[in-house]
Amino acid sequence: MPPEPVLSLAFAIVAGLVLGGSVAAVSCRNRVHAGLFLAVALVGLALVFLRMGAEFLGFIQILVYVGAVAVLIVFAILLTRGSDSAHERRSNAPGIGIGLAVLLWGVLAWGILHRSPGAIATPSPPPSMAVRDLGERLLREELLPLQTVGLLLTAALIGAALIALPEPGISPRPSGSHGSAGTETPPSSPT
Amino acid sequence: MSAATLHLLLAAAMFCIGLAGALCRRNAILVLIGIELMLNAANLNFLTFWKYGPQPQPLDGPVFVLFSVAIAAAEAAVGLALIIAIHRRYRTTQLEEISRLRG
Amino acid sequence: MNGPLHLDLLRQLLPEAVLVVSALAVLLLDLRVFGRRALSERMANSGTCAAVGLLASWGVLGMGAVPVETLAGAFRPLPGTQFLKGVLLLLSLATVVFAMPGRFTRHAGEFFALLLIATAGMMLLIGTDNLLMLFVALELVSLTLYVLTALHEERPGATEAALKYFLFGGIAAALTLFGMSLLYGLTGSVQLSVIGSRLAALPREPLLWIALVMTLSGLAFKIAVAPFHLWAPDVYQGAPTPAAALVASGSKVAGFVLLLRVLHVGFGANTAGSAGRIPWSPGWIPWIAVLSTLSMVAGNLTALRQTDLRRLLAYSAIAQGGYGLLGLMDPRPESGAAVLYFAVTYAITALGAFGVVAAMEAAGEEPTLPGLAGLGRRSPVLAACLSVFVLSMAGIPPLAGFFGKFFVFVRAISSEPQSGRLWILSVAVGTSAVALYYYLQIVRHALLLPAATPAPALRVAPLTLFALLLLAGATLVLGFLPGLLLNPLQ
Amino acid sequence: MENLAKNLWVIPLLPLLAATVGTFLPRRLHRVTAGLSVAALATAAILAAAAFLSVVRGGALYSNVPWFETGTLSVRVGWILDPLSAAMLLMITVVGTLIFIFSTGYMAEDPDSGRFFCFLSLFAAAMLGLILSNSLLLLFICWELVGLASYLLIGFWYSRPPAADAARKAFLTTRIGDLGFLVGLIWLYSESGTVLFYDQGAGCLEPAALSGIAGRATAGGLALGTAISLLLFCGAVGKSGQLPLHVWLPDAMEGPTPVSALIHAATMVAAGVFLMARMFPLVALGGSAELPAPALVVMAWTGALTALFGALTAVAQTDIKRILAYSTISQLGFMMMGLATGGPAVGMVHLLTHAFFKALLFLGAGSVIHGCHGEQDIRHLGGLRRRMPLTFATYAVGMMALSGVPVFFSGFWSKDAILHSLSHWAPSRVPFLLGVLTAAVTAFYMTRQMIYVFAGTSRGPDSAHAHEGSPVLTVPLGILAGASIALSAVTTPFRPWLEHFLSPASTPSESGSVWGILILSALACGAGLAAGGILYRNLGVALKTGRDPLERWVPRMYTLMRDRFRFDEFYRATLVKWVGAAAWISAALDQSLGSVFRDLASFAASAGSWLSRTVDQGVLNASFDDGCQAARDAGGLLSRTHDGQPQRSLRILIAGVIALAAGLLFLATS
Repeated sequence: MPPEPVLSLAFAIVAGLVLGGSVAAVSCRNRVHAGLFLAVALVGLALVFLRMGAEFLGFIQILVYVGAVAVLIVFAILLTRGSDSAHERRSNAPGIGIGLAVLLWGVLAWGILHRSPGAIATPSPPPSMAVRDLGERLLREELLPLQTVGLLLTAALIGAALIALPEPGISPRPSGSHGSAGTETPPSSPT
Repeated sequence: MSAATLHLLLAAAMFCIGLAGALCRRNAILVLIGIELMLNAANLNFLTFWKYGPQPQPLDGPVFVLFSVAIAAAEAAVGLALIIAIHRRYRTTQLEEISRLRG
Repeated sequence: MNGPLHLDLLRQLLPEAVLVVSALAVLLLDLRVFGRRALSERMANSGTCAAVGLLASWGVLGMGAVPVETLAGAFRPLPGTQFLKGVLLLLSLATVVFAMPGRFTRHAGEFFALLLIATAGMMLLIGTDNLLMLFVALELVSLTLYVLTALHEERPGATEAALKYFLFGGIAAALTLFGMSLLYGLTGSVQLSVIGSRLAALPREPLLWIALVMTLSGLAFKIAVAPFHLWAPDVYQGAPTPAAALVASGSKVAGFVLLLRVLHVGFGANTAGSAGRIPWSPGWIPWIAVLSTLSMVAGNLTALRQTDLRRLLAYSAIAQGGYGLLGLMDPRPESGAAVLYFAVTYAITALGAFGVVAAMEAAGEEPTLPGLAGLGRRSPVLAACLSVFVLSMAGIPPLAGFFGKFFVFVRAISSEPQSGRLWILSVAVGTSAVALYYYLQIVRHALLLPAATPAPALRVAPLTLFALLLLAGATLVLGFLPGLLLNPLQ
Repeated sequence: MENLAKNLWVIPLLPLLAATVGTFLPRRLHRVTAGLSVAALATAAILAAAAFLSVVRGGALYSNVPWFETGTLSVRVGWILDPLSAAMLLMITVVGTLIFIFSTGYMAEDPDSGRFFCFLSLFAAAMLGLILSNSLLLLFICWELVGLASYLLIGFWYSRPPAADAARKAFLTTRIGDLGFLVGLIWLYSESGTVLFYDQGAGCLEPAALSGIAGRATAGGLALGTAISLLLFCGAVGKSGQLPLHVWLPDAMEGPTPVSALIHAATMVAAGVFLMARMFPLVALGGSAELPAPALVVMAWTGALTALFGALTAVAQTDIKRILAYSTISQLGFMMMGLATGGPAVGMVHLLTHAFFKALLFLGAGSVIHGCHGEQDIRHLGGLRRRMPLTFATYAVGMMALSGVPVFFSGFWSKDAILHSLSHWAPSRVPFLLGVLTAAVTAFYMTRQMIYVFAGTSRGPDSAHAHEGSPVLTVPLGILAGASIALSAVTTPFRPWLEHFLSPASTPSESGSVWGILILSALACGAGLAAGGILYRNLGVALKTGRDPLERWVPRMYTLMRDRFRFDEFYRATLVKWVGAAAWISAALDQSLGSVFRDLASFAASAGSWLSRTVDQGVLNASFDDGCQAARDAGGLLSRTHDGQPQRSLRILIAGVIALAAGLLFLATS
């Protein structure tokens, strides 16, 4: 089998989609747009999965993430938009955060590039992932995690409902730094 | 540079972009978006190693991804619920305005 | 093949299953049967059900016969795991008892059900050798604890604390997951014991160190050691006190078991002896030492300033986490018992201290240092128990806390690369002198100082008092007979 | 004999039982509690006497039992009955019983005396456990319990704020020393694998373990044995009020007087000396007559300086109990010197004789205070010779024993033995000279105190109506006075039975040198007495001017001594400077740097201030509360990393991760 081209055009496109979507999602000032860009990044990731031959996971990715999580996030953004503007002020001292992230990427990249030779090679038979195998695996070896994840989803559901449902006794209170509730007066920056 | 290296670098980059978002954005929801990106980067790692790994354990990677997707969804649900509750109390989702606890 | 497997699994996981079933039962009962009654009655009823569930689970704990390995290490108890599960159950039981007189939430049934689920999660967490199962259980515990933290309706800080807990936890989870992915990729396995044996054959791979650090960071978050501790004070202060008690006790024990497993099974078991293998421990031991030092210094110094009892306990917990890490610095298997002894005895005292706080809150008192004044007259038992817990945390012999510290100190100093061991012991011992100041401050307020204004005797629920006395008794007895706890842990 | 060793635990158990039962008795039955405590300790005294006799007849014995297992090692505890512990045992139970009896009279009117006797019994139990323990771990546990009991007893009158503060100060200060002890204990355990002293050749004080430790050095080039010994000595410094950590002992006088007599004069404060005597084989490791082990040299110098410092400070105090407290510090220094230069027997003999006469003096002071309705200032006392003749007579015995009046008083002989061994100490003659000077000063300040309290006429309303107490108060005084005299029969250098009993190997000294030192020490005592007598002969006249005669003579020196050599002021000044500098640095960084760096910098600065504080406390703990304040300030800086901003916290977290990862990579690749 001929080795696949290292940097194919297809990979460049999906990688660009992922990275671009991610950067836009975390840097875009409009929150609704940020949520949508997250969806773009996740679709890009699903495409990467598809390219790797993990079709099932790619579809799961689109279904769960794009279909549920991203929608949920956009929904929450819309729900909480009432008081403060959808446009965010400049983020707080971004240099440090970005610097740290770049530093971490540097460390990671250094580690990735300095892997000992031969530690990762293309295996002779390319792995396949039949959904059937996956299912059997889940119901045999991974039975306990599966049940636990069920429990986790139940607990999360109960919990999310408990927290998110409005409580009758509590009226919204303005936070201390605001003169009046719901205005856009920015609090004097404490830093 | 092998395909595996490329994929790993991509995952690392995605992780760090998510991290930068989580560290810089003032809004709780946007921090949550950053966290979601970080979790997804890990998923990409799992698949990369499954595909190009030295000792391919049958399906360990994909199974992990499957679970992590489910968990991330649960986490997002709880997180968003918390954010909505916060919004109800404080009328804001800006992190620096949510600080009554200090000592 | 499926049938026997499932049956086997069920038999081994009977305690956890009982917990989950009783969690659902509590939910249903509260919804259908107790739903209309007064809150106090619902809390009491649901709490009783939860307590029964915990007891039942404890009762069936030994019935799993000899634990056999199944499911790719998803369920592989270490020696002592059964015992630790029992400890976790009892800690949760005390938490339930402390929660019953409280009025912090209308969701009585849900609160106790989640508490039971969290306990089940912790039990699964300490029993597994499989990274996947470990991650799932970790998230199960974390998510339930976030929700429990938010369940205080009168305290405005509760949701805020939960959000911070969540954000920290989320990032920590992402770090852990990423680290695990690298770990899986480089060793080709998701089982810690297999990883451990494969690591021995691997060259020193830089990426592996990164994987180790990232995985450990997530776990360090769980036991709140510096610099991963910054969520803890807010959560301890904002959460409903029983939830904080669970975070401080059960979750901490589980966290230590986890660290022990990852470090000593994954990265350490193959260090001693066996020539030709690559020792991994010299790489992580210095960093455990750094984390430990940071926690001891930061926790103890910041605690000096606190007047809110819950916040003070949080910083003290951070410092204690640092002491616990000392024991991990010795990669030999003996150190496991030392660390676990420390963790369990600390959990008992922390739980007890939170029990006192809960009792004060239930009586309408603010748990602050000045608010403690006069406690000795108003409720001598409460004051005496608090003093026992606090003195044990301070490491005054012969209370259990002294032996906890003693054991981990011995481990810290007696592991192999001897150079530089003494300085960390000196830091540990020095900071524990600083700590004594604020611990004595609590004792002084509780036992010696009179109340600012004459106040009536505190009314404390008898069951709470009983549980507190039991915990204080355990602190004393384990001090005189450390073997009671050490032997099952070895 | 075997049975005796196995059942030694009964002796500490008796007072412990009394304490336990007393806890559960209602408050109004406090007399029952008192009676129980006295009975328990008296019984223990009888058992102790039996044990002592059996040791006199036979040799040492011990028995060990397993306690718990940790790893492959099983930790065992045991009891030991050797001359050292037998003598201490007898002393503590006898002195203790007398003080308990005295207390029943002294505390009769206090409604809380039930609680008092519980604490006292708890103390006695812990102290006896400490003495009898054959395991350093058990000894440490009892050591801490003794400290806890002392804390509770000093703070007994907690309605008085100074008492509560003094209790905390005592506990915390001694704990600082104990931390060194703990490190030493753990180190010794990790090196020798055992905490037992004697265990059929496997104990840590037996030749096998000692030779294992002997040849090894620590990182700094210090011998291992020396390092461990010095750490253990830290504990002794804290407990026995040696110079850096002495500050708590005078303040401890806020407790009831019998407590001062029992704990802060006779027993607990001597525990440090006892510990060093017990560990002597380890401490003396690697030394010879010409070149003593470094740890012994440190001990000798510490003791010498402490002895002189205590005596000089005692000269200018006006509180009757504080004079005795500083005198105790001084005498403990003497014991430490004797132990370091002449071996355990020399130090221990002085410890035993001192216990009797210092308990006598404290009880005498208690009797005075009781008789004068709580008056403790010697300037307001006076003329008590006629009003309290029994107290006067016994107090005079104690005073002469302490001053070292020749021939009849045990203090003379035991102090003489110390001076004797000091005169033969190879490294330096200075401690010997300091010792002689201290002996003279001791005689001087005791004369001063006697004249103030008992001579002349009454100078205050309370002392004018003083009266002798009940026999419960005076009989113990008489017995202790008798013992102070009688002990001289077994401590003279001509018939040093006690010294031989404690250390059979010690060689008899040559009679020629004995006479020289005897005469010298008698002269020193005489000089002190004479100087005191002359200076204070017209005390009544002198006091009309409101100043002490000595103050008029050497005013600046007197002020210095009265202010305890300004330790507190000096260190408060330096401490404040350090902390101020740290705070200034962190404030400057605050303004000039960005958020994460600011957090890290303030963290570093507070760590620095913490370090400076620790160093200060370790070097000289003169102003303890200031130290705590400094630590609190540092904590305040630290808690600023906690301003409720989750993202700043998150950044710290990530910075931590990166630092860890980068550090590991650096380690892995280099």
